[in-house]
Order: sequence, then structure tokens, then C-alpha cells
Amino acid sequence: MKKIEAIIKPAKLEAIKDALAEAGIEGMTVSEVKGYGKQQGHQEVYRGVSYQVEFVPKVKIEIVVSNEEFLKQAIEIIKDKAHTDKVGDGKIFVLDVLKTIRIRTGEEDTEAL
Amino acid sequence: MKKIEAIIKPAKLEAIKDALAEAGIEGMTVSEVKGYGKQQGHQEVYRGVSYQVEFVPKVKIEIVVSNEEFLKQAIEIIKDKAHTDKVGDGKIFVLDVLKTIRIRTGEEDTEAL
Amino acid sequence: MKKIEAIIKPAKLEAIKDALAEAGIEGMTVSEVKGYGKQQGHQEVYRGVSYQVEFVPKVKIEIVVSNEEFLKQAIEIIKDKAHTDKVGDGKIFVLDVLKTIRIRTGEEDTEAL
Amino acid sequence: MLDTGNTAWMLVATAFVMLMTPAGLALFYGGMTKRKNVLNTMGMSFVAFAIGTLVWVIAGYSIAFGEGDFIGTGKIMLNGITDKTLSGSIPELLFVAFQGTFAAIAVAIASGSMIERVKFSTFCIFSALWILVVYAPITHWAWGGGETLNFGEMDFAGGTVVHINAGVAGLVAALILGKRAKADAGVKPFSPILAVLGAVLLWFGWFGFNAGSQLASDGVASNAFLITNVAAAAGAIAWLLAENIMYKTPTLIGGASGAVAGLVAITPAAGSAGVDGAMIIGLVGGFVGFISVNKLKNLFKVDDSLDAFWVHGTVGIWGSIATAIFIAPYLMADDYNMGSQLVSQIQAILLTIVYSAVGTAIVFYIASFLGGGARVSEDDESEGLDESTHGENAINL
Amino acid sequence: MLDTGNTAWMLVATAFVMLMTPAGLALFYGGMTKRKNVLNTMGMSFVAFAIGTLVWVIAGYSIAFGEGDFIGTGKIMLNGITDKTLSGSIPELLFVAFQGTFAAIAVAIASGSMIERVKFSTFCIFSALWILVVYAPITHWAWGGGETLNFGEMDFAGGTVVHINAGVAGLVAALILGKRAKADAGVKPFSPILAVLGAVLLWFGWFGFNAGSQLASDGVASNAFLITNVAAAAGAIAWLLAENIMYKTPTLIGGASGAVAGLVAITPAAGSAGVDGAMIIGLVGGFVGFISVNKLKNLFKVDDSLDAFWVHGTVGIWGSIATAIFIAPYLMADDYNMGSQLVSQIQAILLTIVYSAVGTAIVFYIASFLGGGARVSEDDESEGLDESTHGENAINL
Amino acid sequence: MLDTGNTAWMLVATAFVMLMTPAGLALFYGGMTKRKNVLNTMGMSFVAFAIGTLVWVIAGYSIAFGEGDFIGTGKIMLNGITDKTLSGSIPELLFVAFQGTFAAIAVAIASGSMIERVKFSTFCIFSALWILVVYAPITHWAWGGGETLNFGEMDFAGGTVVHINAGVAGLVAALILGKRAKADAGVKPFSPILAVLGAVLLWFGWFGFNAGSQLASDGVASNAFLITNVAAAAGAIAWLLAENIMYKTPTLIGGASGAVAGLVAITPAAGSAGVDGAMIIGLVGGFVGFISVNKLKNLFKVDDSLDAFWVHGTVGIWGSIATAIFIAPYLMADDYNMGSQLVSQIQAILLTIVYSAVGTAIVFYIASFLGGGARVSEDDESEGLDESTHGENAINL
Ligand SMILES: Nc1ncnc2c1ncn2[C@@H]1O[C@H](COP(=O)(O)OP(=O)(O)O)[C@@H](O)[C@H]1O
Ligand SMILES: Nc1ncnc2c1ncn2[C@@H]1O[C@H](COP(=O)(O)OP(=O)(O)O)[C@@H](O)[C@H]1O
Ligand SMILES: Nc1ncnc2c1ncn2[C@@H]1O[C@H](COP(=O)(O)OP(=O)(O)O)[C@@H](O)[C@H]1O
Repeated sequence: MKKIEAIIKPAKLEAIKDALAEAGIEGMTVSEVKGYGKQQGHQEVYRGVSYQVEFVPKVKIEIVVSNEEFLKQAIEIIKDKAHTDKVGDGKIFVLDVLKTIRIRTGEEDTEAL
Repeated sequence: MKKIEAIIKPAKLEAIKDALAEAGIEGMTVSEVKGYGKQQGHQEVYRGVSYQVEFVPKVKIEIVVSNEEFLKQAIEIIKDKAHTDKVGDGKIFVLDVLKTIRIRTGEEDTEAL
Repeated sequence: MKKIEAIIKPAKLEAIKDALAEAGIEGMTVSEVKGYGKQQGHQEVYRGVSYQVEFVPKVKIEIVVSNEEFLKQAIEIIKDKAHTDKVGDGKIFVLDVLKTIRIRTGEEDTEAL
Repeated sequence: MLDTGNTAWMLVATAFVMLMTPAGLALFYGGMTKRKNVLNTMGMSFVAFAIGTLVWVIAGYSIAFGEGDFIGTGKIMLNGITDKTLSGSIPELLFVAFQGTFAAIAVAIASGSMIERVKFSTFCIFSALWILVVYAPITHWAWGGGETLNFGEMDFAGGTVVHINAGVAGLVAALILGKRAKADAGVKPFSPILAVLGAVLLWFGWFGFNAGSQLASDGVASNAFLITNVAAAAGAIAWLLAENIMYKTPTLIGGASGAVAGLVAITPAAGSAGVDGAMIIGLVGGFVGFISVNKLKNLFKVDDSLDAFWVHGTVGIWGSIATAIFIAPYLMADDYNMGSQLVSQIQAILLTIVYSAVGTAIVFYIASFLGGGARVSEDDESEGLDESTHGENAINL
Repeated sequence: MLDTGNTAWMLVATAFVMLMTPAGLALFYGGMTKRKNVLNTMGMSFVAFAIGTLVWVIAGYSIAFGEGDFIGTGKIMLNGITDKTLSGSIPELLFVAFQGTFAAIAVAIASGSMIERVKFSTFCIFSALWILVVYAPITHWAWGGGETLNFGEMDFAGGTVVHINAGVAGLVAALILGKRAKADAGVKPFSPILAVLGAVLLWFGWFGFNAGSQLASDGVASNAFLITNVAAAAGAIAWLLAENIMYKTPTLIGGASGAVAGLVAITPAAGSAGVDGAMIIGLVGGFVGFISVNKLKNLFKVDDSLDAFWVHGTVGIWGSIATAIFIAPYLMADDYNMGSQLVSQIQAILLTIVYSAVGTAIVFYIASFLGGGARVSEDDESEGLDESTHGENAINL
Repeated sequence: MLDTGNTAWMLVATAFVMLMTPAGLALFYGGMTKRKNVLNTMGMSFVAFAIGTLVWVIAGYSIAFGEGDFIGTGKIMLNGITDKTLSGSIPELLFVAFQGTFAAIAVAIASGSMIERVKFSTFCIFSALWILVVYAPITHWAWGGGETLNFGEMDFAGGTVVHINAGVAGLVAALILGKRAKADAGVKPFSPILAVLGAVLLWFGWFGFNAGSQLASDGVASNAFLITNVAAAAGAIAWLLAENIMYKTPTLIGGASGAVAGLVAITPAAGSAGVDGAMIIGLVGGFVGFISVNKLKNLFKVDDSLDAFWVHGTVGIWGSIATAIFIAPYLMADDYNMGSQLVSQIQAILLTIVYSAVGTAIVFYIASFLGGGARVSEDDESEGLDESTHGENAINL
């Protein structure tokens, strides 16, 4: 099993979720994060003092998938939907998952997803 | 070392924390997330317009444990306490951890936990 | 590629970010979490009722690095900057990352970082 | 002769009505908006009050309360009015201030139909023009000395002049603007706390609105005060009960909306109804509002975002008709004729609907032209107007 | 004869007191509640005002201010009152409205003891019954012409009638309800911002409450206004100092609570104390409140969630006794006898405590029966009443 | 003779001005602060009002309005004043209360310069001393009967006495305090919602401030009311336009600040300007505020955190000068001489600046000494004063 962690622009979440659901990938966990990277935040002026906002609001999506097939599909969908060609589109990381359990039933691994 | 990532119902956090502490597992990191899965969210009506709330508030618990013993125990406790038999109880994922450092002392791995 | 997950005191974030940036590590993702550990929270009194606040606000930093060199450097910086010698300074975990993709360009792994 | 008691009351009543727009309505609307548009929504009420205030003293008051049949003239920049000029027993300058707060709230009510997409600059221009072209003439006919277009309607505090007028204006503007990108996806309102606080400030300010419309601190004003309170309470209870029956969840936004509906309903009747009439007017008002927002609205395809028409419009019509029906014996003229009064009410309602609809449409097109378009870009809409228009964030945690 | 100045003041005073319940108390209590129960808590104050308003004009006013010794009668639905009927120099309809806001706030204060667990429907029924069965009779004896049960106590603005009464009612209701599931676990209050804003609105409204109780805009009202302000300030300072000494952290919720305590303390004395007396009454009031909430409370096992009794009850008793002690020379009757006045005060306090306790218990059981239970289910309590009762969320970020 | 109408108005006006400090200013300032210092910032306004109220009746009023040339005496603890003593046509006790709210808001305005670092205890002591040593004497010279230091300046409602005075005091305190640790890093204001609500409550209260300064409900008060509203609206529009031109983003905090600037500007002129003058005074006032905050400020190295000087100081100076220039014909004395009046205005401005600067510096050093230091520790500053000083959190989600 693999886990995808994608850092994306908040506005893209819904499109990704819908596309994943259509492809049969129906589980994910989402959280709000702040990103720091090449996208340098922006200059703001507040009461005459200007300053740099360095952290940019992002959304992190975590998806655990049971096989390579789903992994590839999910990555493709995210790449496709999160893409705007502008700096700050985000990153996809893939990690290994040793075990998965569905709390409700106790099912494990592939059945749990 | 292994890392447990459990996605649970927010109301279950306290019971799990207490049970883990009793079992001697006294470190964890908790964050608020939104989940999407079989639990389909719910229909809401607001000013006469009804719509689907698809993301459900969940809590993510991260626990790094130093050995299989603790891993098993922690999983059992979470399964037991987070369980309501209703859809949306959540999932437990296990990942591998290569290294742990306690910032305060510089201790590493097992001693750091 | 490795992923660093560091749980730190919120006040230390800026110093760490600045030091990492200086060292050429310019990507990271930050989120607000609550920690439970040896640092036992604190006693609070509210309207004459005293109680224990067990979860302490922490910040989680996630940094994916492409090689051991950066990994070591990043860990040293975090240890150095997050250090206060008081309980609750936090932990650093290192995990393995199988793959990285930059959404904007489709670049993979080392180039994506 | 100036009466210090009446003047004291009117100073306060004016301040109360002032509070309704940049605080009451701003919070009521702001709390019901999506998080990313809270400030823009509040900003529209705020700026409507600022612009309305200026436009009113410059020319609005002259059009509404100057001499003339179809339109008033002669009081541009309050020409000829000094601190000694009286309106009845209060200084005319105070009457100017009092009436100005009505103009401002009318256009702010209409802003509720346009939120989450209208261009801020366009709305600013719209506010100024609308008060001059739509609000001031209607006021002139009802209260300002217009004869030909005054049908003898009873409109004590602005049921027709303010509420039906503003509701129709909102609906027309929403129609021209088009729907929000995700109008059907539903909204999580930012915070019912703000919406309730806003509604309560509206309720509070409405004492100035209704009891102030007597322009004196006397028995009729006291009656207006009491029945305003009763109708608001009845409206809130009616809406909560309806929600409880239909959805099993009485909501705070429902209670707040019901209070507003009760207040809208009693507005034209505040000078004539008794406490029993007020109870009926308020209860039915709350119920009409509930049905309008939860049922009627869905029969139409107009994205009246915060239901300006479905509360102020429909309930305003109910209130205006009810005014002719529920009159306290001690406030009824000896020769009162309900039939002919009902005809007057309906004539005034129809005139207001037609004039407001046409006038608003014209004014809205002009404002869009001058403001560089009616709507913000799709990107700005999806990012939220707080960030894209104002560069601000409702709350920085 | 109607006095326009007095009437102007009473119109405003009534609006001020109105604001105290659905805004002041709603925010004060809402801000101190757990995040998941904020709306429900605010909703109770809101609905208490709406229900109280209706019940008051229907029958409450008649019981409180109708003719009769033990109970008033004859003014159901304000029977016989017109816009020309006067109460002293103001319209009686205005007096009705003014007094109605007192009834509403009393039951809303009591809601603070029941939050986070009481069923909303049960509380609604309770509100209506309590005003009729408990509040209106006590008012009748103190202010409404009851003779047998009037002991000649000094209670200018409702120290006994409103505050002790409401505090006792809250305590009894909390006792019957039982503790919240995690009553001892402590609470992070949702937002001190709201609590402070609420307390300030209470302070503001209290000018209407206390200075309005003179029913005229004169020297006594001005004295009442000034000393109300002084006592509130003194109460706030006393509580902050006590916190600073005991915990090293002067809190905003402490300052807000202290101001409320000072206001409660001065209420019965607002018509008779001078500025020096007010300072003492306020300082001690703040201190009594602090000790009650931080020490006395823990000797009892009743989960009076927001300390309605420990502020309004205990401090109310202090205020009532202090009223007989601290009288400004220029407001003291020539034949004033402190000893016999103290006896009167204590008699009135005891009567209020006993009647309120018994009456509240009976009414609460009836309400629970009619409302289908006193408490929400354990699951609903743990989920939070905002979501489970209202389907709403205090803030959607 | 007591006039009930005037007294009614002044009761209300006093309540209005009261609301400005612990609600209006507390929210306006609190909303613009960093999240971790919101409560501390609000707490300073709250406690300034409480302390100011007590200090005022104890000795401040005596210094300001007692007999004497350089300083007043004889009214310690309101000695000799009863409910029957009049100030013109209203009770003197009411005049005491009204003027006390001015003292409190002045020191609360100055708190805006010190936030995010000043010690709470030090600020408390400072408030008390500053009112006695700086505010009360300046008031005595301008309004209280002082002769030698009264230059015949026109200051209807406190442009010099309150605003320039408070602005200078803030600047001096900020200078002595030193910069915040990250003063140049910019701030995300906690919530523009609170800032706007606060500004609107200031606007609302300012009706009491300006129209109340007439101490009567008459034509001049009505004129003051109307032009206060006009100037606030004009100030808001001016600031929004300037922002739009310079940054392309008209902000809500800008609109709110502009309204406050307009209000500051019209304050001294509220008794003499007409509607046209008010429009100019307000527009220029908004613009002066904008330029001060966005340009002038950066020429200096003082960390006046919330720009107390750059709004109240600079705009106050503009208003004071404008007062001599823009006078309504119907309010102008027959022998009015603009030249000599301008000299008077400038003399009063300079006196205020010098005395306030010196007095504030002395008082601030004394307060720092008594309070155990001027600033909190670096750690406490970086943790935020809400947690470190009060042990509270603005919002617990
Ligand atoms: N090395 C990294 N480790 C963890 N998160 C990263 C890393 N680099 C970037 N990110 C996350 O990805 C987001 C986008 O990265 P950025 O460099 O701004 O743009 P891009 O991906 O288009 O090059 C960042 O805001 C951050 O949240
Ligand atoms: N494949 C997945 N990857 C990551 N998180 C998941 C995945 N599937 C489910 N989750 C998380 O687990 C939660 C519960 O899952 P759900 O399918 O609703 O119910 P159940 O676990 O009872 O089958 C979801 O809300 C989501 O946060
Ligand atoms: N086993 C663990 N798994 C995950 N997070 C942990 C673990 N132990 C500690 N943490 C996180 O690290 C933080 C600091 O740990 P704590 O035990 O309080 O102090 P210290 O690291 O100084 O010993 C905790 O608040 C928690 O967020």
C-alpha cells in the first residue's frame, strides 16, 4: 500500500475530490497547511507598513491506495486537476504504508480501503 | 520504529488518549482534519437551499512507537476506543520511521520516545 | 529522498525557517497541531474550577529533502534552533519517501525539490 | 415651537437607525455569507451608509422633501435650512438626518441580493444613483408632499417606501447580475453569532425606525415601540416553530430572520395597530418569510443571495396589506373604511414595485457601465472578494 | 400629564434594557461557553426575550401590575390601555414595554445555570411559565400594588425582584437538571472577546435599567446613572485585583464579571445611594462575586454552569442589604430608620428566595414533562448542542 | 430650571459616549492587533474606562471643573453636589458623568500607541495619573473656568482637549516605551470585522460626544448631529478613495479609519460648521489621516502601534484649524474675526502639545517606576500578552 501526500492550492480541492471519486478512489483525508517554497508569498501593506507574507495557505490531501494502479491514477488526476502552470501549484509525495486497518470492522489492508 | 496515523471521530480522542496513557504510551501529536469516505457527510438546508456536506470533521492522531509490542497495544486500544460500529469510525495506517530525535536532549530513536 | 517531520514549539518556527532558507532548503509545509507528551500541559483555573490542559499547541514542519547531506543539515538546524532545554521542545522524525513530483512541471524526485 | 423632549427622542432615534446599517445589517448579512466574502458583504452596508449620507444631504433630501408634485426641488445642499428651522416640533436638520438613515438602509438591504459577485465600485455608484433616482422619488410620493402619486396609503415607517422598494431592487439587481458560480452548492454561513448580533441590533435600531417615525415622544410613539417589539418577538417564534416542524432544527439564523420578518411586517402598521394586531402581523410575517425563503424562492431562478426580496419584499407586502386590516380601536379614524384603504395600499404597492423594478434596472445598467462591469472576474469570485477586492481576511488565526 | 422629556428618556431606557438580553447576555454567556454550545447558549437568551415579550403582554403584565393583593388581574392582553393612558407622566404602554424587558432578562439570567445540557424546547416552555408563575407575582408584591407581601423593602431597580430571584431560579434548575457530563473537567471559554462585549452591552443597557427605573429624566435618574457607572467600574477593579492577588492573572472575563457584579450590587440602591456609597457597594460587590465564584461555589455540588446564582444571587443579597446602609444624605427620608429597613430588606430577600425556589422547582418539572425531558441525550451533549439541537456551527472557518 | 428633554438627551448622550471606550475603541483597536494580543488590547480600553470613571469622581472632576484659574478645586468626591444641583438645565451629577466619559476615552485612545508591549499594571497606574495630571488641567483651561491659559479657542467637543491631547500622549509614551520586537515585520490584524464594528460603535457614540456637548436637545445639537454624520461619511469615502488610488485595494480597516478621522476632524467644529463645511472638514480629515498613517509616519522612528497620533493628533490639528475657517453663516457671531480666531486655535494647539508631551513623559516614568517597569519581558512579548498577562486566549476553536 502507498500513501500519497499532495500539497495543493486550496481552490483545487473540490475538482480533485470529484475526479478521484469518479475514478473510484473514495477515501481521503484533508488538512489545512501553510506552505513555504519558491512561491514567495506576497507583499502586503498594512497601515503604511509593508511586509512580506511568506507562508501561503495550502491544502494537504492524504490518500492511501492499495495498489500501483490506483496510485498511478490518483497521481495523474492530481497532476491534471491541480495544475495551473503558476509557481506554487504544489508537490506530490509518495510514501510506503505497512498496514491499514478499518476501525469499524477490523478489516485490514486492501479490504480496509 | 513505527508510526501510527489514525483518523478518528473527534469525540473519541479523549478516551483514546486516556487509555494510551494508562498503557504507558505517552506521546502523541493530534491535528484536525476533514475526512471524505464512505460516510457520505450529510444533507444540510440553509435558507431553503439544500446541499451535501461531503467533508466530515475528523481528528488525526500520530504516534511513533519504538517496538512491535507498543505498536500492537496502541492499535488495539485505538480499535477498541474509536469503535462505534457506525460508518466513519476511521482508519489506522502504519508507516515506517527511520529515525527519531528528541530535540531537547539530542537523544535518538528508542531513547527519544 | 527523506521526509523530516518535526514537532516544535510555535515560537521557534520563524527562526528555523530563516536558518533553513539560508542553508538553501527552501521548501517546507507547516501545520498547527496539538501535542501530548512529557510536557504535561498546565493547570488552568476558569471561574473557580481548576483543570488540566493536556494538549499543548505545537507546530509540525514537514520537509522533504533529496539527499543525506540536506537531511543532516536540516536536522542540525532544527535541533539548534528549536532547542530551549525545557521539556516540550519536540521531536524530529525521519521517514522514507518513494517519489516526489512537482505538480507545476511534472518534474520528479530530486528535480522536484 | 421646538419641544426638547421630542427633539431628545429624535436625536436618539436617528442614532438608533444609523446603527442599523453599518452595524446591524453589516453583521446580519456578513454572518450569513461565505467566509471568504464576509468583509466585502459588510463593506457594502458600510459604504452604502457613507455614500447614502452624503448623497442625501447633497440632493436626496431635496428630491424627497422639497416642493413639487412628482419630484421635490429647492433644498439642494440643504439650502435655506438653519439650526432654527423646524419640522413640526423638532429642528429640520434633525429630520434631514433621520430621513437620511432610511435612504441608506434601503440600498444596503438591496445589497444582500448581490453579494459574493457584484463589483464593489459598481455597487458604490449604484448606491448613489439608486437613492437619487429610485428611493427619493418614491419617498416624495409617500411622505414628501407628492400629490398625484400619493394614494392615501398608510405607511407609517416605510413598509412600502423602504422594504418593498429595497426587496424589489435587490431582486432586479440579482436578476441582471446572474447567479453566483456555485449558487446551488449551498453555503456554510460564516457565523450565526454575527448574524444574530446583527439581527438584534436591527431590532434595537428598529425602535428608532418605527417609534421615531412619529417624530415625537408621545403615546403613539410608545404604542409603536411596544408593538414593534411584540411583532419582532412573534416573527422570531413563528419562524422557529416553522423550522422545527419542517426540519426538526430551530436555527439561530432562523430566529434572527424571523425577528427581521416580524419587524418588516409591522413597519407600515406601527402607527395604527394595537398589541393584538401586532401579534398576528408578526406571527404571519414570520411565517410568510419562512415560506418565501424555503419554498417560494425555489420556484424562481434568481440568485437573490441573502433573500432581500424574500424577506423584505414578500413580508413587506403582507405588512402593507395587514396595516389596513389590523387597526387598534383607539387609533382608528371615525370614518375609517377598510375597503377603500385596502385599495390605496395595493395601489401604493404596485406603484412601488413597478417604479422600483424599472428604475433599478436602468440605474444598475448605468452603474455597471460606469463601474467597469457588474461582476468581478470568475477567478476573483472563486478566490473570494475579501482577498481579491480588499486584500483582507475576515479573521487571521 | 404626559411629559415629552420623561417619555423620550423612557423610550430609550426601554430600548437599552431590551438590548441587554438578546445581545448583552447572549454574548456574555455565549462567550463563556464551550465552543460547541455557543449558539445554543445565545439562543436561550434570544428566545427568552422573544417568549418573555409575548407572555408579558398577554398575561404577565396583568399579574404583575393589575389590581389585587396577592396577584394582579384585569389587564390581560393590556385590556383597557390605550395610547392616552398614562403611568405617571409617561404612556402606560411604554411602562408595559419597559417592565417586559425586566421579565425577559430575569429568565435569561437563569438560563446561564442550565446551559450545555438543558433541552431547548423545555427551556422555552420553562421561560413562559416561570415569568407567569414566579416572576410576575414577585414583581406584584414589590412594585405592583401587592400589600400583604410587601415589606416596605427598598428595591429601586430590581435587586430582589430580578437578580436574587433569577439567581435562585438558576440554582434550583441546575440542581434538578444535574451536572454536565464533564462538569469538573473545566472549560475553555469560546471567546473572551464576546464575553467582554456582552458585559459592556449589559453595562450600557443597565443605565436604562437603573436610571430608567425612576421613570423620569430628572436629578434622581441622573444620580442613578452616575452611581451605576461608578459601581460597575468599582466591581470590575475589585474582581481584577482579587484575581491578580490570587492567581497573578487578571483576566478579561474577570473584569467583565466584576462589572456585572458591581451592577447587580447597585441595582436596588440606584435610587438612594450617593457616589461614595456606590463605590463601596461596587467594590464589595465585585469582591463578593469573586469569592462566590472562586470559593463558595466549590462547597456545593450544584453545576451552576455560568454562575447565575454565584453572581446574581449572592451579590444581589449583598446589594439589597447595602441599600439600607449606604444612603446619600440628600436622598434620605427625614425619619429614616436603618434598623427597621434592614429587617424589611431581609424579609423581602427571604420571601424571594423561598418563593422563587419552590416556584421554579414546580415550573421546571412541568416544563420538563411538557418538553419531553429536562436534558438532551448524552450523545447530543457530547456532540454539542449547537450541532445536535440547531444543526449549526458557531463559526465556519 | 431642569429641562426634562435636555436631561433625557444628556442621559442618553452619556451612555453613548460610555459605549465608545470599552466597546467601540476596544473592538476597533482589538481587531487591528495581532491575534496573540487582542485581549490585552481590549483590556486596556476596558480598564481605562473603569479606572477613569473612579478617578474622575474622586478628584478629576474637581480639578477640571472646580473653581480656580490654573487648576480647579473644591469638588473632591463631588463634594456639595446633590441630585438638585444643576449645570444649566441638567443635573450637575449628569454633567459629571458625561465629562467623565471624555476623560476615560482620552487615555484609552492613547493606549493604542503602546499595545503589544506595555505592562498592564503600568498602564493602569498611568491611566489614573494621566487623567489627573494631564487631562483634567487641560480640560480646566479649555472648558472649566481657567482664564490665563484659555485663549478663546473654539473647541466644541474636544478636538484639542481629547484628540490632540491623546494623540500626543500616545506618541510620547510610544517613544519612551521603544519599539515592539518585530515592529517592522508588519501585522496581520486579528479581524477587520471587529475593527469595523468598533469603528461603527465609535461613530454611533460620537453622536453623544458631539451633539451631547451642546448639553441640550436643540437646533445646535441637531446641527452637530447631522454634520458629525456627514463628516464621518466623508472621511470614510476619502480614505477608501485614497487607498484605491495608491494600493488598488480599498480596505475595510481603511474605511473604518477614515470614518474615525472624519469624526476627529469635525469634533471641535461640531457646534459651528454647516453641512458644506463638514463635508470639506471630513474629506480633508480622511485624507490627512491616510497620508499621516501611510507616509508621514514612516519619516519617524516611533512605533505608535495603532497610530493614535497619526489619526487623533494630526487630524485633530487639522480639525482645530478648520474650525476657525468653516463656520455656517447661521452660527457665526456678528463680529467674528477669522484671523484672530486662527491665532487662538494655534495657541491652544501648541499649549496642548507642549503640556501633554511633558506631562505624559513625567507621568509615564512615574507609572513605570510604580508598575515595576514599562514593558513586559521579551519572552512574554513573543508569547503574546493575552497568554502571558491574562492567561487567556482570544478564541478557543
Ligand atoms: N521540500 C519540501 N518539503 C515539503 N513541502 C514542500 C517542499 N517544497 C515545497 N513544498 C510545498 O509545496 C508548496 C509549493 O511549492 P513551491 O516551491 O512554492 O512551488 P512549486 O511546487 O510550483 O515549485 C509549498 O508551498 C510547500 O507547501
Ligand atoms: N484511502 C484513504 N486514504 C486516507 N484517508 C482515508 C482513506 N479512506 C478513508 N480515510 C479517512 O477515514 C475516514 C473514515 O472513512 P469512511 O470510509 O468514511 O468510513 P469507514 O472507515 O467506517 O469505512 C474518512 O473520513 C477519511 O478521513
Ligand atoms: N511518541 C510520539 N509520537 C508522536 N509525537 C510525539 C511523541 N512523543 C512526543 N511527541 C510530540 O512531541 C512533543 C514534545 O514531546 P514532550 O514529551 O512533551 O517533550 P520532549 O520532546 O521535550 O521530551 C509532544 O507535544 C508531541 O506533539
